[in-house]
Amino acid sequence: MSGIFPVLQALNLECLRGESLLFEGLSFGVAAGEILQIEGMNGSGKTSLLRILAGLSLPSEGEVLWRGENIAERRATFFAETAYLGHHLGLKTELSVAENLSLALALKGMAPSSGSPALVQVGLADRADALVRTLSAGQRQRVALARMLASDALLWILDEPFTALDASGVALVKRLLEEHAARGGLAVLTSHQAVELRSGLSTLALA
Amino acid sequence: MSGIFPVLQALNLECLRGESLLFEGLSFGVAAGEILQIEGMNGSGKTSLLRILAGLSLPSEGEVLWRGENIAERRATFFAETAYLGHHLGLKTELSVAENLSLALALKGMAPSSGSPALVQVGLADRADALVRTLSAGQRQRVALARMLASDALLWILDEPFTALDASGVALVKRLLEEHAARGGLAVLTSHQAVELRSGLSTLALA
Amino acid sequence: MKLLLRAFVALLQRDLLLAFRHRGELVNPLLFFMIVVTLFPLGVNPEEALLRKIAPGVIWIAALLAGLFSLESMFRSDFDDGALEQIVLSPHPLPVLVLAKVLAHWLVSGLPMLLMAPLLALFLSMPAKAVWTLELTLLAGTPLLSLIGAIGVALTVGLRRGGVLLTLLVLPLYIPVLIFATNAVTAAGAGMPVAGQIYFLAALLALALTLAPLATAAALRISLG
Amino acid sequence: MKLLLRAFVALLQRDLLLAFRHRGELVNPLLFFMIVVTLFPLGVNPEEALLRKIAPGVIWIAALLAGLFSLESMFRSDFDDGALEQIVLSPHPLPVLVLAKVLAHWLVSGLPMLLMAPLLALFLSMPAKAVWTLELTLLAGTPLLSLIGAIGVALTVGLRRGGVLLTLLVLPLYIPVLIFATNAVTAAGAGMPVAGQIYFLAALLALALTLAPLATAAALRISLG
Amino acid sequence: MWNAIALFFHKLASPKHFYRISGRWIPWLGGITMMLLLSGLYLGLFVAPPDYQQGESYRIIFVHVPSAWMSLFVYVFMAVLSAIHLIWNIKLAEVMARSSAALGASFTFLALATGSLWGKPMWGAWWVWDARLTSELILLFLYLGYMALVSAIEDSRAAARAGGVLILVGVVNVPIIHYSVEWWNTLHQGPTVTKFDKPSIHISMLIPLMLMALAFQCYYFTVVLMRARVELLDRERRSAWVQELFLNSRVP
Ligand code: HEM
Ligand SMILES: Nc1ncnc2c1ncn2[C@@H]1O[C@H](COP(=O)(O)OP(=O)(O)OP(=O)(O)O)[C@@H](O)[C@H]1O
Ligand SMILES: Nc1ncnc2c1ncn2[C@@H]1O[C@H](COP(=O)(O)OP(=O)(O)OP(=O)(O)O)[C@@H](O)[C@H]1O
Ligand SMILES: [Mg+2]
Ligand SMILES: [Mg+2]
Repeated sequence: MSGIFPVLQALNLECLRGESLLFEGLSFGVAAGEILQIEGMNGSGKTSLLRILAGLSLPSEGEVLWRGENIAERRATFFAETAYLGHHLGLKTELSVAENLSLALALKGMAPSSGSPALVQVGLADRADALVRTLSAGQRQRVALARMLASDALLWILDEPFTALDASGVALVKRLLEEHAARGGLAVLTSHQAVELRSGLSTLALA
Repeated sequence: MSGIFPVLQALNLECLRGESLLFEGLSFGVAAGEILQIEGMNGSGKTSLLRILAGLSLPSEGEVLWRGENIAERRATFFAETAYLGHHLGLKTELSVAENLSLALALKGMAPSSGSPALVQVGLADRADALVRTLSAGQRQRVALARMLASDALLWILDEPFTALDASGVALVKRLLEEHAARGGLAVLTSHQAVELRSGLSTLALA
Repeated sequence: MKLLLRAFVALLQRDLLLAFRHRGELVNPLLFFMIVVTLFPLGVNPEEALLRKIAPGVIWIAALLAGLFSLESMFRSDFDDGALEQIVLSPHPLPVLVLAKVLAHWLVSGLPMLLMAPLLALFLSMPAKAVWTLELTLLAGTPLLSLIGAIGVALTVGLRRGGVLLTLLVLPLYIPVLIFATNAVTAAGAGMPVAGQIYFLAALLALALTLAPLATAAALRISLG
Repeated sequence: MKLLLRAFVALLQRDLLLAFRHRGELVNPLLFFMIVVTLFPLGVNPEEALLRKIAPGVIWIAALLAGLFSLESMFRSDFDDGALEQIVLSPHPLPVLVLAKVLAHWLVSGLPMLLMAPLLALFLSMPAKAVWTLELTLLAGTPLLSLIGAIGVALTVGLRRGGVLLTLLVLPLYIPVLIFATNAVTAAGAGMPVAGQIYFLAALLALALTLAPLATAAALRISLG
Repeated sequence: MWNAIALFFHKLASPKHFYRISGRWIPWLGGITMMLLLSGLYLGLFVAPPDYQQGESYRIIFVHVPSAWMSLFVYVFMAVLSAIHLIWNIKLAEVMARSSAALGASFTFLALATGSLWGKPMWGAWWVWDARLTSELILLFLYLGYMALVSAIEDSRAAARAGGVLILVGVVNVPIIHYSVEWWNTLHQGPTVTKFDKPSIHISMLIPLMLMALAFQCYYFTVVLMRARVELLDRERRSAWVQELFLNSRVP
């Protein structure tokens, strides 16, 4: 994997929400091994940008390229390599942690067994059979992180991944990001907390 | 108001969630001018405790006293003096910011006009007529804070009030807490971020 | 007292406003009512004599189902977004606040059906003298549906997908209303006196007006707890 | 291909599991169906001759409404908790995944009604030879309801309180199914041939099986966007 | 005297005592049930003469009527228990109410099933839309609704209180349902047994009927106590007395 050429590219993005123009002419690239933090005040358009990058919504102008190809045209390849963790975690509260993970893996086209190492990593190995409904806010966030880890994605898109996490959880996410970058992975994230990583972090400020 | 005798008292609280006992024999008091931060890892029972203190759920044992009387028996007086800000903000997304505030005030039995100074304080004065649906996560959190301010409550119960707020928002909440304590108000809050206040902060750790 | 009245009005206003904002919501229980009624001539043989015979039942069952369909909106979205917590934490007596929400539900679902029913009755060739009775039964009956329904929603709102369970809880309680109302309309069509049934419905309404808000308030506290 | 099959099965399994976990959910569309059918003898005059006449229409309208009532659960909760985003972000073709969810909906709502219908037909004193035709029309018709309904839910799921709007969108599409099915059952009761209507329903089903998942998938992407 | 009764109930309401006392009652209740059932069946099936109109088929009355009576009794009893639970917060009342639901539903179902079996020879149809039948069917739905609601709520305290509210709302409705339906259409047998002045039923049929009714009543109390004991053990599994109970008993 080349660390120089951007794998993910945003070209001239514009986002209109209702009456207001959140951003326009926004272009940037994320290369392998790079972690991009989107910064900005409340309401500056970070969530809107991440949803566009993830292929969930379309920009009013511009396009997003993955390995040089428009993601709206190559959905299957792009989605197979991407993990999105948004404000809504997407866990079924009536299923157990393990069931949630194995479904997510099947949807990503992977073997069903690879969930448990990820659970160990986020510190929930002993809750694998608990229903998600019975977990606290921070524990759910950890399950969503485990899903992202297990999906083996190259690109992580994380909207405020530190939400609801205690100190050990915050440290965990930082370590995971560092390891991901070291393996040549990409990540785009937002956070209002300072993200201090040893390497690979770049930032982009929205007006 | 006496700053020595606790206005809010928890006596011998026990909380059972499903199979697990989150805490038992928990007793503490909060006096006027005191800010109590509940600390604990993810899943230690902070949210459960706050809901009990707010009178939303019943403890499996024990009782909560407000000015020496059980809150379950004196709901009207207790609710009139309390503001709760939980994980779900309780804003109607299809109503404007101002409409949300004026409803909240009417429910608390107050004059409908006192909402706008609070909006100025949280920095949303210019969005008063925007539908809450069109606000970002942090802006919504600010609206909920404004509601709490406008309700003129003596006791604030805040579950992770810093969620989704940018740096200026976090500073704002800290300042509001300091002013509230200085006026003789009480607050119980949870937060995974360090809350550094100039005075009046005490902490309680859940196992 | 004045403060309580203000809270009542504010909540009522809010629910009506929400119904207007979702333009769909305002018109749809009504449209649903109309669609169900029109399903019958399609699903059953459209002979006039037969239609006339089943008309009271069909109109009332449609009203009942339309009310039921829109019941969940009374508390569900408030539960999901935490607004219900804020209402329960109000110092005002919860049964009164509940009554405001029930009234809003009736104004949005029951009242429009009341206004629309004569037209549909005509459509099913119901005799004119029965139409008046139909209106009277709807006037007493639809608020009853909202009041009883509120208890059911309050009990099931904490359960995800409580919708179908709600039906199970509420429909058996709706049956007396249905029986009395359709009986009165049929009797009126045959030229028989109907005062007895109407008084009975009115008495039920009075009973429900006093008891249902209490039960609903209790159920809401349980659902949140 | 094998991976796609695995995703299909996993999603199907998940939805059935969710239906089982909410013990209520599994049994309730069925109970709803039963309750609606029992409303008719209550609301309409319970004479046997009359009941027999309206039975096919009543049973089919009840099936239609029961299906409709449970439709929203197909995507609504997945939308609310973000699970739908994760499904849409799967590299597998979305229409196939949609089909798994529709199948689950049918297994939970349509199939039990199919099994229950003969009993209810007996209740309404439907002639025995019509019951077979009723079963055939339900076999072809209820999957149609699920498939068509899925498009409607997908379109309205982004709108809060889309429930009643959904009805409005979906019912008109249900009407042809209703007309053909009840026509066939009535004809069978009168001893007339019904092959034509059944073939038509089967053809509609084949059409819906190929087109509805595509439309639903497109609608889901729009709702999320 | 009143104090003694109050004390007795107070003691009984404590789970530990209830568990102990009911454990002693159950064998006796069970024995009485068996005796009543056997004698009732014998008198009803072999001694009572065939009916001059209905022949042998009337004998279904010995199951039908007791189960129909029980279906009503259990619902009202559940309502009383729920009221006790909600007003005085006595947990045991709620445990009993919850244990009764399935039994009440079974009695209702039995009344419906035997009634429709009987209806076929009598009215020529398994089911007619008659007042009694309809209100019994609605009663079944009320039971099922209660059971569905209680099992859908995870937290057992919340489930208990919600179920209590529902049962009380339902019981307000039961007479209303009864009269509305009655008044709307009647075909079913009028009061035959419950006309006190002059029962229009022969004494040789009345006695087995009464025996069967008592047997059903005792059966209900036997089973509900058994179910309540199990439920109670489950609820109280963390309490000292249950722990002690299982430590002291010799587990094979
Ligand atoms: C599915 C059909 C039926 C149902 C649901 C049903 C239901 C009931 C109910 C609920 C009662 C108790 C009424 C009360 O005590 O208030 C009852 C009593 C009785 N039923 Fe039925 N019944 C059915 C069919 C029949 C038939 C076919 C007969 C015979 C002709 C019959 C004969 C009786 C008699 C003699 C009583 C005792 C009446 C009294 O003295 O209280 N039932 N039934
Ligand atoms: N549906 C909508 N209609 C109109 N405006 C919208 C809509 N959704 C969002 N907005 C506006 O877009 C802006 C950006 O929203 P977005 O959620 O992307 O912000 P954000 O940067 O993620 O903020 P936060 O830090 O608070 O999460 C906000 O000012 C909001 O008012
Ligand atoms: N309905 C439930 N059934 C069973 N267990 C539950 C239920 N709700 C919560 N729990 C358990 O209770 C514990 C405490 O939950 P709570 O939400 O109070 O934690 P918290 O301290 O707020 O955690 P966080 O910091 O992650 O928000 C968790 O371990 C959770 O597993
Ligand atoms: Mg955001
Ligand atoms: Mg929490």
